[in-house]
Amino acid sequence: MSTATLDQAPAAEAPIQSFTVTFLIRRFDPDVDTEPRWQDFDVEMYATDRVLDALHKIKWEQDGSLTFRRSCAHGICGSDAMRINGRNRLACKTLIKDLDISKPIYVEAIKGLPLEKDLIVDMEPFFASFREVQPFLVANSTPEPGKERVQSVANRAIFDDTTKCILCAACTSSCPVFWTDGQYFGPAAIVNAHRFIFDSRDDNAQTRLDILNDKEGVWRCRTTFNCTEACPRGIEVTKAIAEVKQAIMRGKP
Amino acid sequence: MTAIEFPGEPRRRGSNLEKWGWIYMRASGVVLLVLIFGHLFMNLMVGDGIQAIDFGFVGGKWADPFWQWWDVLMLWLALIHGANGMRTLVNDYTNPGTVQKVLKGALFAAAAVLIILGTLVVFTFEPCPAGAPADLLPSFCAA
Amino acid sequence: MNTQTSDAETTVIDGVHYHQFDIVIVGAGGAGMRAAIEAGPGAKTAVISKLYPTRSHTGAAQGGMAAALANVEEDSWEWHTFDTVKGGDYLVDQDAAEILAKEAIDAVIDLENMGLPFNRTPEGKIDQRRFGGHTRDHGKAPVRRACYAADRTGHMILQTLFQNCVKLGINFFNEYYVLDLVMTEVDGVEQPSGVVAYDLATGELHVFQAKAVIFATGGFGKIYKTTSNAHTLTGDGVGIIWRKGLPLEDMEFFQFHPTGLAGLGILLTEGARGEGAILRNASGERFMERYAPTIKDLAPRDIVARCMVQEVAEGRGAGPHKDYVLLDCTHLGAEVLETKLPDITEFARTYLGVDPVYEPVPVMPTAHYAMGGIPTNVAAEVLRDNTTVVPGLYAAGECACVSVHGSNRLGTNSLLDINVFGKRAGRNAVEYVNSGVEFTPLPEDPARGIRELLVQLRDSNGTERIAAIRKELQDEMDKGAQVFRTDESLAHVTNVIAGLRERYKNIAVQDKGKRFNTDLLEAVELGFLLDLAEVVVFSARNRKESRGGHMRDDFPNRDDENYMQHTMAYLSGDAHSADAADHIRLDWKPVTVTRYQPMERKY
Amino acid sequence: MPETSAGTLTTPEKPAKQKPGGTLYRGHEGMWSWVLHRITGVAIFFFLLVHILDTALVRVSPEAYNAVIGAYQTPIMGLGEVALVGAIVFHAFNGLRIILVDFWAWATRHQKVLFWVVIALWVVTMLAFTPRHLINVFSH
Ligand SMILES: Cc1cc2nc3c(=O)[nH]c(=O)nc-3n(C[C@H](O)[C@H](O)[C@H](O)COP(=O)(O)OP(=O)(O)OC[C@H]3O[C@@H](n4cnc5c(N)ncnc54)[C@H](O)[C@@H]3O)c2cc1C
Ligand code: HEM
Ligand code: SF4
Ligand code: F3S
Ligand code: FES
Repeated sequence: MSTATLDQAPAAEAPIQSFTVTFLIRRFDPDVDTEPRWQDFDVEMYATDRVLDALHKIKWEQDGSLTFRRSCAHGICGSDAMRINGRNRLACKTLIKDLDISKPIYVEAIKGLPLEKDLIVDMEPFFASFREVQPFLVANSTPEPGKERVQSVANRAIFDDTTKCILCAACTSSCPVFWTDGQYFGPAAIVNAHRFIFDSRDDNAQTRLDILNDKEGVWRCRTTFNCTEACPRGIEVTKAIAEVKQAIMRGKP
Repeated sequence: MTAIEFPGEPRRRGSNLEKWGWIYMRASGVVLLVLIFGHLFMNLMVGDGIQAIDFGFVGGKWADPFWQWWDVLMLWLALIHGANGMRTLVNDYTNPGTVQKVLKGALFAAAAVLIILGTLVVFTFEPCPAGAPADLLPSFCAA
Repeated sequence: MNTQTSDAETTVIDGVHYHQFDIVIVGAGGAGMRAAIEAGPGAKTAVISKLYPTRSHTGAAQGGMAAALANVEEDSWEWHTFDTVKGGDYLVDQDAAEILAKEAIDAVIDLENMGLPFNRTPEGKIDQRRFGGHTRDHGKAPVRRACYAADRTGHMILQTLFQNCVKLGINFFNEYYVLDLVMTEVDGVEQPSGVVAYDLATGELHVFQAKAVIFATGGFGKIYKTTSNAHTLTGDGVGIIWRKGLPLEDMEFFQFHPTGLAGLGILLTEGARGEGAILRNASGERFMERYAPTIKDLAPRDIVARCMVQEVAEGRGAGPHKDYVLLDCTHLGAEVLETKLPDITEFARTYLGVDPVYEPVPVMPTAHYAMGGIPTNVAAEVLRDNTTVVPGLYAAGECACVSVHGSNRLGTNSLLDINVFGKRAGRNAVEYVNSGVEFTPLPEDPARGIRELLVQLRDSNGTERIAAIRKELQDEMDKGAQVFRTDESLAHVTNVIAGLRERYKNIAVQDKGKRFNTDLLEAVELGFLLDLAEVVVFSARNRKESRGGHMRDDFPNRDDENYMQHTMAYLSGDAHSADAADHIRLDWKPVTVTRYQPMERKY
Repeated sequence: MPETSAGTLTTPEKPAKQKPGGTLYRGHEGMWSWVLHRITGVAIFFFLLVHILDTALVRVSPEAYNAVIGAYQTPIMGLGEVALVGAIVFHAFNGLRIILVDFWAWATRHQKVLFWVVIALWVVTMLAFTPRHLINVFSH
């Protein structure tokens, strides 16, 4: 079916019907509250709206003090990871039609990072772990001036999956091991180490493997797969972690 | 500044045996699977199962070095495996400090004492202790 | 603590934090970080960004970055220059376009050497794909010039630049909103002495004293409703420059990207058409054959967008309301879609429930890119008029207007622009601060204006909702100043904006807190949006011709005699007066022509 | 995970009670298998401690040992033994699943399937063990 005709047009055919959806949002204002509290909002929504639209509607029409991060609104910038109905997701990639709206929709901040306000957490510990794995190319060879380093299609494919990371922290803050004490490097840092460990142009894999052979490194992963399931970019996080573990055992990528 | 505090503190670093612990859990796990299933099968499934277990049954088994080694191996592997697993839990749920040290110490002590005790029991076991009623002893003691 | 910095010498006076850096870069998108990589090693540099660097909208760019590497077929930077000039409908400054095309090659190689994982050819070289308006030998046929990494090129660029900033230990001040540029007069010349920033986490003000300031704050697509731009692209940087009385160039030229998801505006890269996807109307006709027989669906964006709107206007639109056309990728096959266009395939599935492997995707033009902005020369120095530079002030990226894009940017030329001119801005700033210049003294209490503005906004208890004003602005801009404009529609929008600016004075900010007060910042951002929309519409009304992204129904032809020049808009008089004519003054700036004389633009 | 479910599509009721500490994370097979693995591991460990001590009584005297073992043969303990074996069998099979997941990319991708395989094997094993064991326990 390569030629499109009028009646093949999909999307817009659905009857446009709106629903009242109840959102329960875990609020926290450090200036006033000692403990987070739940607050409910009723919002008129369409099936194709996203949870981010709902948050915007609340902020823009009901309560301007509701605070959350967001930017791109289509799952590419990693600003709005939050716990929606008990699972980490991006608010801008979660459609109302995929949720059960006969019940209230629970929205709360991601877990395991310091809560700052409403849905905002302090991301600094997360980025600190990221920085610690040396997430940048270190190459000893110098390419011909004005020329790219050569890399075969197959070598490029090895680390393709982990280049997709948008550092949203959905994975790390879904990890039960990370929740326990926040010491674990966390899946996102390992994913970004993986991205370079398996890049054929890089010469610093050993250092990164040593870093991740830490007490708080890959060995703390208990393969609970929450990270893989939470990743909005569909990265096979647990698989990447397994590959790093094996590289450490082999002593090379 | 943050009202809900970060559970952690600056990351501790240094050389460690985590890799070996991890490998050990898997290697011992596979062996334990065989040993424990064999153990359970022999003790609970064959014959009258648990009802058949008594001093005589144990004595009968340990008369055979095969079962002696079987059980000793199981003892070592399982205790170390279990204690190491428990250490993981202690690491997860307690913060570095006295409590954590005490718990780990207790785990180590318990495992060490029981390993020594168990090994001694298996190898110094006397299947036909003098003066015991013959009906409690393995059948071969009658001789 | 939201910063990654080693800045210890901070003093606090009256609750305002003072920092000192040689170079302050405002914005951590592609342009800002490319500049930082250049500046960091040579001078004490700080990057201030209202978002975490990796949240910047450069990460949303999909299709590719142009450079005549000739890795897969014959190509040359001259052809690239020509395409850029012609694509921009001859409003391009040709000296700048030449630099862009020449330095493109190094820009791509730099990125590869920094670690960017480009797609590869079977020989292991950087692979290249076709893109709209890029042709071989001056328009003979489409050429494969766009270097790409699947449909995540911008993501990879943003990540790679961020990674290298981490490597270099660049000082970042994240979630700091720059709200003002501080200018001081030295020997009769106004020059930057620093910037004032608002720390979102604490609500405190920070003054960064600097010898050189680089603006890299991105675009302002949020003046429109249907846009591929992020919620945060509110044009703060351009707005700050405007309020300082410095000119803005070519603001009437806004690019509408042909293939936004219908109704949503989320972008489907032109790379899809580069890989062979086809636009069809309701009857399945490949209508671009009629409008651009040589390169069809790969005509430049202004042309394709216009044709799409025309198809719909003439009743050939698809869907129940006949209000969109279809992007047909079904013949590309699942393999190509999954490997070369995975993200957009997912966007269509997630947001429209349409699987591009089996069904054509509903698309309509979406506000995409600001060709205009802060005028700079090829050294990325900001201009205060047609020729005079502001010493120590630089701009690069989408917020700047060099102008390499003229009246219509070619796809893949912006990722190139941010790298080439980001690098130039950084390098030139280092040279400048190391040439013996001293810190320009800060005025007494440089944060005063901003403090007052914030207090006034925070305490405002008016009756107008921020969101309502913004929505009306965006709706009206979509109606009156989009792909097609007329004097009538623009006059109407002008009036609407005047009314909205009046209402803006009576807004309510509900969040009265200090920490993470995004409500307050949305109010500030709306102020910038209103200012910029006004300049866009005002400039558009004044250009009585059709050229590139600016299509006037009432003046359908290009008029080189009168309008082969850049618009320069100045804030003059009371910025708060209702009538735009009272406070906007327009002037012209000649276009630099080197090799290519204007010709009719046919594809 | 809303505890209090609400009424109809259009008028959801407000839940009366809300979780102050945040909702329970709704992980999938991977997370729950880990929870179970952990709980069973701890349970087995503590049993093992006791079990070694009681077995050590063979060094004290046959009477002492038989007295303790007698306790294991009561119906109540018999049920406890079913639970213990259930825990061991789950831990063992899931342990194998974890090892496969660690070392074999196919298993990493199909860990959910493998979890249900573990459950199936567990059911089969328990079906083979439980009746026979309970007959032994109760027939004496
Ligand atoms: C969906 C999409 C797809 C695109 N695809 C392509 C493509 O394939 N090829 C191509 O060449 N171009 C493409 N473009 C265009 C190109 O991506 C952008 O023009 C370019 O990335 C802009 O980069 P920038 O660095 O100027 O701005 P941005 O990346 O937008 O960065 C702006 C930065 O400024 C900061 N900032 C803004 N205001 C303030 C303030 N007040 N205080 C402090 N910091 C501030 C922000 O935090 C951010 O870090 C695309 C654009 C879009 C929207
Ligand atoms: C029967 C064969 C067994 C197998 C195949 C097995 C396998 C495993 C494996 C692979 C792990 C590591 C899990 C991980 O890293 O995520 C583990 C953990 C553990 N095992 Fe076993 N095991 C077995 C028997 C036992 C026994 C007998 C005990 C008790 C003494 C025990 C106690 C534990 C504990 C406490 C843990 C730690 C759990 C955790 O960290 O969550 N296991 N087991
Ligand atoms: S791995 Fe996935 S979930 Fe984790 S930070 Fe990256 S994109 Fe987010
Ligand atoms: S959630 Fe955590 S335990 Fe491992 S598999 Fe993922 S890192
Ligand atoms: S807003 Fe960018 S990922 Fe959701």
